[in-house]
Amino acid sequence: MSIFINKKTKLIVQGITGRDGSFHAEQMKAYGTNVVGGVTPGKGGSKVAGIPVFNTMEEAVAATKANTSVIYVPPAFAVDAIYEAVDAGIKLVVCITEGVPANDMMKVYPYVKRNGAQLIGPNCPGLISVDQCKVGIMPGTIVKKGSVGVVSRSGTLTYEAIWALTLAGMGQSTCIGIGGDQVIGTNFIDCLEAFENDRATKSIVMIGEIGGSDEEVAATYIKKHVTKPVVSFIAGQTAPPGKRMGHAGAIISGGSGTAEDKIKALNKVGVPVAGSPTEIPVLLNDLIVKRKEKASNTAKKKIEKKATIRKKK
Amino acid sequence: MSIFINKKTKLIVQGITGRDGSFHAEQMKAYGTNVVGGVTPGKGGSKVAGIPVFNTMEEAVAATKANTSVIYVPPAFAVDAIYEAVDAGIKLVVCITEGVPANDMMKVYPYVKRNGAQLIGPNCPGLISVDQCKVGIMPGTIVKKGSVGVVSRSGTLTYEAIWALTLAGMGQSTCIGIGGDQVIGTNFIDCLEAFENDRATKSIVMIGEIGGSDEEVAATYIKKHVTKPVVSFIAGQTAPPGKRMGHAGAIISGGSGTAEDKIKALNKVGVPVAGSPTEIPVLLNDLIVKRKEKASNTAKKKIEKKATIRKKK
Amino acid sequence: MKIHEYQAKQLFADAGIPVPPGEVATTPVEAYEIAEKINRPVMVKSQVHVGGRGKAGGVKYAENAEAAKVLATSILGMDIKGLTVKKVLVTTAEDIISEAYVGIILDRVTKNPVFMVSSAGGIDIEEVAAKTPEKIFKLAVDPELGLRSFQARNLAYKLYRDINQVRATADILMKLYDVFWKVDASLVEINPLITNTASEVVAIDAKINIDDNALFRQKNIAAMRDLDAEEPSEIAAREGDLSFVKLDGNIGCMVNGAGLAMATMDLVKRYGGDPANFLDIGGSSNPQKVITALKIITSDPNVRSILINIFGGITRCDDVATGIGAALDELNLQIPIVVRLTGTNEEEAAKILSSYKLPSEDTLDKVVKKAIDLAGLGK
Amino acid sequence: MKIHEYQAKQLFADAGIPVPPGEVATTPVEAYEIAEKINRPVMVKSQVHVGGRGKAGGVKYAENAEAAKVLATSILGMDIKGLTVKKVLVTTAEDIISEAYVGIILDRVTKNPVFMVSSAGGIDIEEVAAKTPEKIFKLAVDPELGLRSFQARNLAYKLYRDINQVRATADILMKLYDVFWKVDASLVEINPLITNTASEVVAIDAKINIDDNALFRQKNIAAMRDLDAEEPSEIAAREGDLSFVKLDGNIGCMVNGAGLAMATMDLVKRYGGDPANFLDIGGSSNPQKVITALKIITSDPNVRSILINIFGGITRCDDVATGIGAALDELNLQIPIVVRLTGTNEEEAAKILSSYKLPSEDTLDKVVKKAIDLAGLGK
Repeated sequence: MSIFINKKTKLIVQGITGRDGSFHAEQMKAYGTNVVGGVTPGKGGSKVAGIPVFNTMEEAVAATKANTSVIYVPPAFAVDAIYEAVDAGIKLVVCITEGVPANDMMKVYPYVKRNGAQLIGPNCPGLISVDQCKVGIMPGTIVKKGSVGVVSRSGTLTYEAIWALTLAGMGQSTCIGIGGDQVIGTNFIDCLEAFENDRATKSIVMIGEIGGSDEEVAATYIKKHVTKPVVSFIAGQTAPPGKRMGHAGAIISGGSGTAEDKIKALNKVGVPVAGSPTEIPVLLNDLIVKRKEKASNTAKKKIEKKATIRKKK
Repeated sequence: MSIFINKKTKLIVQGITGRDGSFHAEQMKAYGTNVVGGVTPGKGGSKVAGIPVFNTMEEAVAATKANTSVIYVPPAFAVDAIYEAVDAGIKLVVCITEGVPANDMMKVYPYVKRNGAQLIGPNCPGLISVDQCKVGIMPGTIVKKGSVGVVSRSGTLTYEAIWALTLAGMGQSTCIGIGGDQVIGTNFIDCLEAFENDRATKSIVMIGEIGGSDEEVAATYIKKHVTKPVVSFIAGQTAPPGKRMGHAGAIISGGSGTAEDKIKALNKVGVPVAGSPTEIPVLLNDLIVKRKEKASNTAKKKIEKKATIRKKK
Repeated sequence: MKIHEYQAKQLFADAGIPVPPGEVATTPVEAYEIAEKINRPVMVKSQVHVGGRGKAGGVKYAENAEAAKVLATSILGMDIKGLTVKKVLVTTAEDIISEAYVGIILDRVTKNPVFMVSSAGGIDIEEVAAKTPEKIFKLAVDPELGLRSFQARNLAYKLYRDINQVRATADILMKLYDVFWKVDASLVEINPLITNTASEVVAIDAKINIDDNALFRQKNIAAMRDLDAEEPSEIAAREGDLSFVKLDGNIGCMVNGAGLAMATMDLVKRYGGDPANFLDIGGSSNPQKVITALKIITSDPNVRSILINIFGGITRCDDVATGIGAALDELNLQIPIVVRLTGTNEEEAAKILSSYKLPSEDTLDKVVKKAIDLAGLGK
Repeated sequence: MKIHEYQAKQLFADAGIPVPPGEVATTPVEAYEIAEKINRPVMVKSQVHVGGRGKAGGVKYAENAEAAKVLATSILGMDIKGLTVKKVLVTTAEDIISEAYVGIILDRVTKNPVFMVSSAGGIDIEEVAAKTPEKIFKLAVDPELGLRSFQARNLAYKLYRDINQVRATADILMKLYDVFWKVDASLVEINPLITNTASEVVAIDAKINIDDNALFRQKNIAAMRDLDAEEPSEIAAREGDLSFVKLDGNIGCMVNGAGLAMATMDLVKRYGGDPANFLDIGGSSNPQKVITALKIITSDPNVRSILINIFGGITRCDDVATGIGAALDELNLQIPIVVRLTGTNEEEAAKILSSYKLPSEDTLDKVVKKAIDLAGLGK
């Protein structure tokens, strides 16, 4: 079990003949992903790492029955690639491309939704369902099969967190990077919901950063809908207001979007926030142990209660 | 009973302070329509024929709980008026305005649909549910309460047909003009379906003209879904190809949209087509009588069959 | 409204769609000069609002300027399907490798702009549709979303496999779609879109029909109207805000409403007459319009009787009657008139017209028959 | 990217939004000349990328050209929140009757452009939002549909009742929305939008922020960048395709990935240091970028140690190591460096760097602590 991608994923790589596209197509294939095709207009009929290349998504999907695509095309063409994928019937589109104009994303988002598709990214590292399928650019070497679901707005910071978990012996179900842009297709809530419903996921790590209010919204959601233990980390406590910290979305503007606000909101709903990525597995383990104790205490109390009732009888 | 409008209709007149708007607001009110308000930006707070005027549809609908609007604004502003009505929550919008660009209509149509509203027109005379409600510009004097549903792409030709029915003693349930433009909100099929489902309507008159394929499509629909007697009239048998006969939609182009084709299609599905408007009541009466005879014959045969069976017993 | 090929090509060129260089000429000397300037073999193409110009001999190849002049001499003044050629487009002759068709029509059924592309270009698309429909690819564009680059590319791949030609064609399709909206077209068409020996993709013909309803905001396009190419009576009618189409018959018709006007014409034919025109005076009852309408009708020497059929609703019969009276006073008409004025204020109308002693009838069928009688065509 | 008021006003004027006439001056004499040309009382407005210019004394009223010159002398060179004023806008002073706020922001939650309008203009909108939120009206625009005229009119009615002012404002809102899309803005703002004694509606201030991601297709806007208003180190970083923000601390940071870079800075602070910068070298492992990055970091005299933290994924540690080596060879750095190169090709990286004998650590926490030690800040 896992979320969004698994052994049934049939992947098309959009922009497969480019520098990044060809490299990662091969990497994904090596990881075990079922990469059924690639698309680059004008390169139809050729092959990349043994993967057939098509001119259009229409042709590619017709020939391969793919259900997922990953986009490595330059920012000026990435949005059109999303439209093309959705139009061709793809239900999960993962856009790795960095530097996509936010206004274009505003326009394409309702189109994706209207057509019952899901978009992850843009400007994201993609996702891995451990030992099943990898879509994107995350290094397959740092993950380890297990039950922690990891969701993050960041790339390498996510690797750091995953690596810390792996070193601590805490394997992962699915690790997903949702991207650092202002307008993204899949947000924390979508992932939290999926992890909550995924039987293979027993606990969740959520890695946020400054900018926007996604972490605050996620905190409210966790309080209402998430029963599994959640631990968080928020990057950007030292970031000055009004300055974009690399990611288009990582900016404190008008006094909102600060790390302090986010940490406060998360703590309030019982989500511990780590001070360093290495603390994540520690906090998560503590939380799991605490929950278990609580559960077993509740169970004990129930038994005792029953015993008491019996005695009374 | 009736279709689309009735005693529960609460109407707002968009463009109520204009020449046509004010005249017809009064006419509609005189007919008995519940005209609850009018809209003209800048004229909010005034009255026309005792009807309160608002600056915006938002205000008008909030104040009056209207469910229907009729548009008399000039062509350059008519489409915006449709957007405004639908945005304000109006569920039936009747656009009388003539000369609305077709490309604007293409854009607004999906908006109307998406918001669960219905548009009649543009470039249409509106509709009358006899003795209940009149929306638009049809003369209230020529209709007579009865059971014939009338639907037409034309204006005065419709009056001619209604008048012929009235003179022949055949009253009407609802008379509706759907408009003569290329892109219209409500087509024959929508009206045929509504008439078929309307208990007050016992028979239907459908008045078409050259251009497009709405009559052919309607014929197919009638064959499948309409049980009530239908009689038709098609204008434009003498129209030359390539020339727009007044209505933007009344044009034979590329050999399609001819009256001959339409008449053939209708005759094929058992819809008699009158040679003159005055023939309409005659043909309709014949058809009704024929249907009755057939029905009574069928009934007789059933009785005879039963009798035979009894005898055999 | 139709515009000429050379005008459509100008709009294409403005939008960045590649068209061969060329100019329009109204005299053989001008044609010579343009061909000389181009300094390559040219096509001399008649500019008339009708299809099938090539078959009718209105499009010819000229090796040089002298030949262009000779051809222009024969084509200018030529009659093509009833229209006189008054202008020719003199344009570079392309070496054609392949011919495709691309067009966008306003589709009434889907209520979308629909692309049609076919690798069977150069011939009438309706012929292709009839004989080899599998050669036409269609794409309905969501008018709210617009045409996306990938859609244009997908369409282009239906025509070509070479990526450069695909890119060039996709670019042309995007621009064609922009033109469709920019000029409020109901049809834009390139037939044929060719590839030449240099592997370029070029629009060597161009057709654009404009939605008349949008002309109020398309001043530049409205100014392209070629009055030379139209019936003077239709021009006069448009100026008088009347909806008018000239026909070949002899019963002049004046009606309120387009549908009723057509129905009236149909009845004229049915009862043995032949309508001289379609004329809808519209919903207003301005007496001046009635005068203008009668002037236009009587300017046609074929007209032998005039049928006035008014079903008063918004139109007030008394207003129309006033207009008729004024026209009779002013025009000294020799042609017999029969009127039917029914509906709003019909009594007042009858009173106004009583002094003129015009024949009048009270039903549509009767008034039509009477008009035929008056024209001396009665059985 | 931020642009100045005078640049935003030019974009507004190009779109047809009424702004008072004015020009930008870099010297008091220029200010004098502009004011003289305007020949009416003027405002002299400092052009710096920061809010609250008025409160800081950077916006002044001048009765005449002479006064404008005097004011320009005092404002030019003034320091506003750490920024030096190098330009002033000299513009007609309007007689203000009322002040409103109108703006469009890219809303991350609804993923729509959202209009905000308020009749409480002239002050910071965040202040209005905090104190009197009921005075702000919001409208999320469907980005596929665009802003419809009626929506603009409805918004305008939230500000004015006079139909002429409503129409003028609706027109401004439509144009503002066009500007938002045309320049790929993430924010456009008029604060205040005023009415003057002639009952006209005029934009007397203008603010536009542009989406950096769209600058590749906004050449005209990109050219508006005021290099004078930026840190030289940030300019150099941008030219080197690095994501860099200068800070006030003393530990130079070089990291791959924005999130990890922030997390590294946070840890520096947590363990008692103070980051001198945010620097993300991105996903590529071009050694040249590493050299540029180290040059930029070491150009800051406050930097006392350099922390290099690389988590190799796409980024290959050996490439980064090569870059570090080249930089050490080339730059003759006196500042201590500590590296952590983990992930892809970390062994090869270690080999490359072995001859340089750089301190190195294998975890994030350790490398941060070491950097603080090296800076002499360790406990």
